[in-house]
Formats: sequence, structure tokens, C-alpha cells
Amino acid sequence: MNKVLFFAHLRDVVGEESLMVEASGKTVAELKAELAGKYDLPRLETVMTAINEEFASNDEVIQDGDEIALIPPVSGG
Amino acid sequence: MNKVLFFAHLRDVVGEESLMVEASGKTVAELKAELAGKYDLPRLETVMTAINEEFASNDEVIQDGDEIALIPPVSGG
Amino acid sequence: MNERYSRQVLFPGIGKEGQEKISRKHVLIIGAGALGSGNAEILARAGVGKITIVDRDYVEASNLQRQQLYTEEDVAEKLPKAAAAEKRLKAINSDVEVRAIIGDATPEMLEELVPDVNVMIDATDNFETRMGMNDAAQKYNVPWIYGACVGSFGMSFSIIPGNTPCLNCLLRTIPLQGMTCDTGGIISPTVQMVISHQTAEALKMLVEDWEAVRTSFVSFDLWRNQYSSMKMSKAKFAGCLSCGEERTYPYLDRDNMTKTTVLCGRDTVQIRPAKAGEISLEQLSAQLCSLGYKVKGNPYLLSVEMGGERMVIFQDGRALIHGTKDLTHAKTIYQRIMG
Amino acid sequence: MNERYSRQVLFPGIGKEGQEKISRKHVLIIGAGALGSGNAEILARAGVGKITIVDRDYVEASNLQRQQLYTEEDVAEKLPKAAAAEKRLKAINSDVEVRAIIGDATPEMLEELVPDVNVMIDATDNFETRMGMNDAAQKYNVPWIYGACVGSFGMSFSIIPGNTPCLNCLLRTIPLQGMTCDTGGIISPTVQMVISHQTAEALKMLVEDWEAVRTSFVSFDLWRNQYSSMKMSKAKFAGCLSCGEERTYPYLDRDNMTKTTVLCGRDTVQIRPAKAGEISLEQLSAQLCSLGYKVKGNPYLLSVEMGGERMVIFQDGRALIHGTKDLTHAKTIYQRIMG
Repeated sequence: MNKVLFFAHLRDVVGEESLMVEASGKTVAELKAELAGKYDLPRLETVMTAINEEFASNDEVIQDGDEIALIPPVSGG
Repeated sequence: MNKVLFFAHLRDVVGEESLMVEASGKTVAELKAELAGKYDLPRLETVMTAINEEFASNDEVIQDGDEIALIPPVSGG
Repeated sequence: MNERYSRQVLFPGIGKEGQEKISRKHVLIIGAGALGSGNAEILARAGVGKITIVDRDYVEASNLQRQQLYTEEDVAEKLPKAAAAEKRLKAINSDVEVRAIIGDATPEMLEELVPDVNVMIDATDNFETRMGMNDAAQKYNVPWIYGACVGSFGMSFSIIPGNTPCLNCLLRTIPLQGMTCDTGGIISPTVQMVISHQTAEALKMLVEDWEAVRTSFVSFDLWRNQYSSMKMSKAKFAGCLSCGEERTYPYLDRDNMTKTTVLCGRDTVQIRPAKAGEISLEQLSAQLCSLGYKVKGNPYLLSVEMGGERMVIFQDGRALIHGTKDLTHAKTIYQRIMG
Repeated sequence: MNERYSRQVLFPGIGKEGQEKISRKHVLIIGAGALGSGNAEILARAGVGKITIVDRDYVEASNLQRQQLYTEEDVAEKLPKAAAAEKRLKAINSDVEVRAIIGDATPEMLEELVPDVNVMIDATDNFETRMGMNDAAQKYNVPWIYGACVGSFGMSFSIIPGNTPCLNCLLRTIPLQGMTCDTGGIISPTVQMVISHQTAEALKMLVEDWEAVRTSFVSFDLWRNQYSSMKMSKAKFAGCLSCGEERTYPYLDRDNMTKTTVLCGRDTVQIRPAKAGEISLEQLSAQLCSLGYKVKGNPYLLSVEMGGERMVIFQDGRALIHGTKDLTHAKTIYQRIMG
């Protein structure tokens, strides 16, 4: 199992700070596509992903037990 | 073994961000006394201690593997 | 050394030598909104030799809640932000040379300004300008500090050409719609925490303590008590067009920028985003409604009342701003909503 | 709702209802130095109904590097900080009622002010005043927010009577010598990050979002890129004299406070700390020397030149301040060095 943490407005859309999902063997892009479909999340392509607090690209493969954080870049200032 | 993290001026006195010490079975007060003697650290009685990111009183006993942080209260403002 | 900086000189990370370096350096701040005014005040107080600050906007009542250099008088006089900032910065520290530029940070302007500065600070409110800054920083080898915030959520990342990944490595493309303070709201503590990170990094760069510069990407949420520090060593992208081996600096190219045109005799500006793409009008409509804007629409377009102007947004991101002929003003309105 | 606060009202944690609550609340800020001026500016911009700010000091050149409400003109006029703060806060937001008190936050003053406020903010520079604030907060059931910083290191903790541990639970006794900005230096980003945490917590309390209030003790080092969040549920001390069952509020008792006396006909003030204890003159001497003070001494005392005054410190913490008859000024000088 994998814990997925949501930051900023992603958390509002999902309604939870984190979810437990089975993502082992999937790529980051696959996980994003799955979440986007399930929760009507907007534009996940440009959302940054950390696996175990380290930046991960969209083609990185998730291992069992990895903690994934989805951090949307914001533009306010 | 235990990792001891030093914050603020304690780090300057010790010269390292962290040290590995054998503290298992000792109380926080005993560890502080030992460190104070070894590194000429001032006034450790009022330095706050966290064990595994949780506040610990001076009579708490340290377990093997516990991570200890020494956080001196500062008064500047 | 001046008594004025004594507490900063006492700090071992700065010292006398560091203070002398600070006093000879030049910092460029793009934007004089919340992040810009806060960064400028801290760096002026710290005694930076020269500060150049660029902004295209003027001071409005809704800025006062978080933009720290400005007062009610500046709103009454409708002063341009760069001019109001300059006035206050000089009252704070007359030793600092302040250059205020009222205008849009276009690729041309960045190419002119960036080669002369030691550090650049991101205080803009849109990704298009940031990508231009990122390219200019890489081209002229100037470190810069990304910062952004919305609501109680903020982030910061230090970008050093030749060393760290760049903003284009992280995003690969300009997000079609980022969350802005005009769509998600903002509280002042969030702004201040981004500023804390940006100015701490700027001071490290100004005293040339490169070892101390933060290598992780920080993000935090003050209302939800979250703080995250993401390691970035794997984020550098070899094929990056901004910092990779075959770089082209795409965002310094006018062809890749948002285009603004006055529609003849119609008191209307057309905005065409650099990258065509489908936006969700339904989501945008729901979001704008919940923010209290008057929105009407059909499957092909949305029409939004915004003060004196009306913005019509099409599905490909193109928009018409009715009620103005001012290109910069129209772009400001567009990027406030679209990020 | 005022357009002025629109971006804050947009933030879901505040909203219209929250903004109305904020506009009816009263915040007490103890200290108008770096933390005090920054907290006051943010809360005034946020539209807090009434702000009372207390400070015993006046504006000096060395304050300008980090104390954000003040200008070179305030230094030239040697304005009391509370008065200078009031002037700027009114220019920023004329809706806010500002009460400026020029004086020392003694137990008597705290007992008078604290019962009338909704939230109290710690912006003082010494533990004696903080312990008085802590007792008054417990006695009158007012939440308050501890904050402190030195160098690049800072900390914050929200204290809610009847709920969280109190400052006396954590410290059990006043530290005999805390690190201050006058001994360890300070950079402005550190101040701002403490302020971010304090004001975010204050806003949560003002809108009565008690669930959002941070329960952990935050400490961070901006130069060393450290951030720590310590859980505090085990820190509550049942025998605490400030918040336990048999509470006596010891720090509201004059007998437990630092005593200041003018020595007749000698232009000298004697300072006697509340708690006798041995201080290390050797360490203090080394520290003060490295900070550039002129220090002379023997095994029994140290003599330090500080601008117009000379301070002689004895091993039990007692001190003589030569060159002044002003009790408050003498105490300020003492606590700047001794914390």
C-alpha cells in the first residue's frame, strides 16, 4: 500500500489530507491519471510529485510502501 | 546508539549538527550532565529535549535508537 | 561598520566581511505586490547596495491587507506600486540605491536588467513571467529564488545556474492555470513565510555562502500545520531547453509569450496565451462563482464581470477584455484569474 | 464586507464570518521591537478591531535593520517605539483602534490589560516578562503565542489555558541567561518566520478555529535549513505553579521579579535578578569580547562598556549600571545582555 499526501487545493478537492492507495508498480503518471479520474482533479500533469520526500518524474515507478506527495505549483505572489 | 541533534548556539559549541552517543538506559538529565561536562555547554537544565520529536522531561529514560534533540529556549525578540 | 547593521554583523553567517559584500551587491525584484514589497523591505533594511524593482500595477485598497510598503494614502493617490515602494524604501534606508521601473517584465526588459544583477527575486504572480526570469537567469548565470503562495500554502526554491535544477526542469511546461491570490485568497502570514525563505536565501547568496544555500524545495501550509522539504538532486532534466546542453531559452522568445492586441475601435483587448490548450470552462465557472464574481456562460465561452471591465474567456484560453485599451492592464486582469 | 479585506475573505479558513469576528477582537502585543512591529503590522492590515501595544524603549539606528514599522526619521526624533508604531499603524489602517503604551510590562500592568483582550502576542526580549505574561494568561484565560529568535534560529508555540502545556511547564524555571539579539545577532528573515507562525496562530484564534491551532512546538534554523516540530502532549506538568491544580501564579508576584534601585547620588542603578544563581563570568566575558564589547574583569566581577553606560556584573547575577538613573532604561540594558 501507498500513502498519498495532498497539498494546497488538491486537498480541498479530495477532501482528505492523505489517502491509502495501491500504487506499487505504477508510474507516477499512471497514479495521477487514476486520481484525476476518481476525484475530478484539474491539470495533474504539472503537479510536482515527491516519492519519500524526493522529487520524482512522471515516469518513475512507485514501489510498495513509498509515500507520495502531490504538490501543485502555485502562481500567487 | 543514539543520535543527538543540537540546535542554535549548542551546535556552535559542540561544532557538529549531531553526534552519535550511547545513551540507552540513561535519563535525559544524565545525558545532559554528560554532554555539559564533555563540551563545556552552558545551562543545559533549561534546554528543552525532544525524544523522537516528542517533548521529554529530564527524568525520562532514553531507549536504544531514540533520536534526541536539544532545543535551547531563546529570549530574543 | 555602521552601527545600524550591528545586529546583523554579530550573526556569524554574515559578519563584517559579509556586510561589506551585501553593501556592494545589486538585487533585482520582479514584482512589487505582496512578495515584492516584503522582500524589498527586508533587503533594504539589510543594507543591500542597490535594489531594482519592477511592477506594472498601481496600489489598490485590496492590496493593503498584505502588501507591506503601502498605506491608505498610496491607494488614494493611485500610485504605481514601484513608485510607492521606492518612496517608502528611501525613508527606511537612504543608503540604498533604489531603481523603480513601472512596467511589464517582458523578455526584452529581463535581457536588459538581468546581466547587471547579483541575485534575482521572484515576486511575480504568473508563470509566464517566471519562465522568462528562469531563462534569463540561466542565460546570464544569475541565481534567483522562486517563491509563490495562495491561501495558507506557500513554496520556495533556490535556483543556481549550473548547479541546481531550473524551474523549467520541474514544470516542463507553463501550467495552463495556476492558483492565484485572486482566485484562492491569501493571508498575510503565508506571504511572510515565503519572504522569510526567499530573503534568507538571498542573504546567503549575497555573502557568497553557497554551502548554506538550501538545496531542497520547501512547501508549507500554515493553516494545516504542514511543512515539507523535497530533495531535488534527481530533478535536473538533461533535455531541458532552459538549462540543458541544447538550450534555446524558449521563454525569452516573443513567439512563445502571451499576445495582447487592442481590437480597433472597440475599447477591447484580446489576449491570446502562448500555448493553445483546452481549459475546463465548467471548473473555471464554478470557481469564479464561488468567489462571488458574476459569471454567465455557454459551452463555448464564459463572461465575467470584474469591476469596470468584462472578460470573455474561450475554451482555448483566449480572452477578450472589454472596457479597456490598456494592454498591460488587460494582461494583469487576465493573469490574475488565469495565473 | 470591505473590498480591502477581499483576498482574506476569499480564503476559506477566514471567510466573511471570520472577517467579522476579526474586526471585533482585541489583541495585546507585548513589545514593539522586531517581533512586535511585525506582528502589529500584519494584524493591523488584517483588520483586527483593536490593538494594544506595550514597549518601554525608543527607536535606535540599530533597530532599523529588522524592525519594520520604523524609519530613519523615527530614529532622528528618538521616538518611543510604541508611539512610532502607532503612527505608522494608523497610516496603514485607520479602521483599527490602536492603543500605544510606553512602559514596562510589569505584573501590575499585565493584570490590568490581559482580562480585556482576546489574544496576547509575545514580542518581548526576556523570560521574566514572558513568565509574567504566562501567569496572566492562565489567570484570565487568554490564549497567547510564544515567539523568540536569535541569529538564524527561531521558535514559536501556541499556549491555550486549560488545553496546552504552559511556558512554565516547559521551562520550570526562568533560564538564568537566554540568547538575545544583542548577544547572538539576528537576521531579519528569522524574525519574519517567527512572525508568520505567530500571526497565523493569532488569526486561527481570532476566527475561533481552535481545531486548526498548532499543537506542536516549532523551531527552525534558516541558515542551516533545519525545521523541527515537537509534539507537546506529554509536556503538561501537573505540579505546575502557573497552570496546575495548586497554582499560585508566582510570576505575578513582585517578590519574584528583578529588582531595580537607584543608588543614591551615584547616577547608578542596581539590578538584582529574582533568582540568585551562579553565572559563569568566564563564558560571559568571552562571549561579550567576541561581540566587540570592551570587557575588563576579575574572578568576582566583569565590567563592560556599553555606549554611554558601564555595566558591572557580579557572579550572582547582580549588576550595577553606571551612568543612568532611569530604572527602566537600566533594566533594558541588563536584559539585553542577560536575556
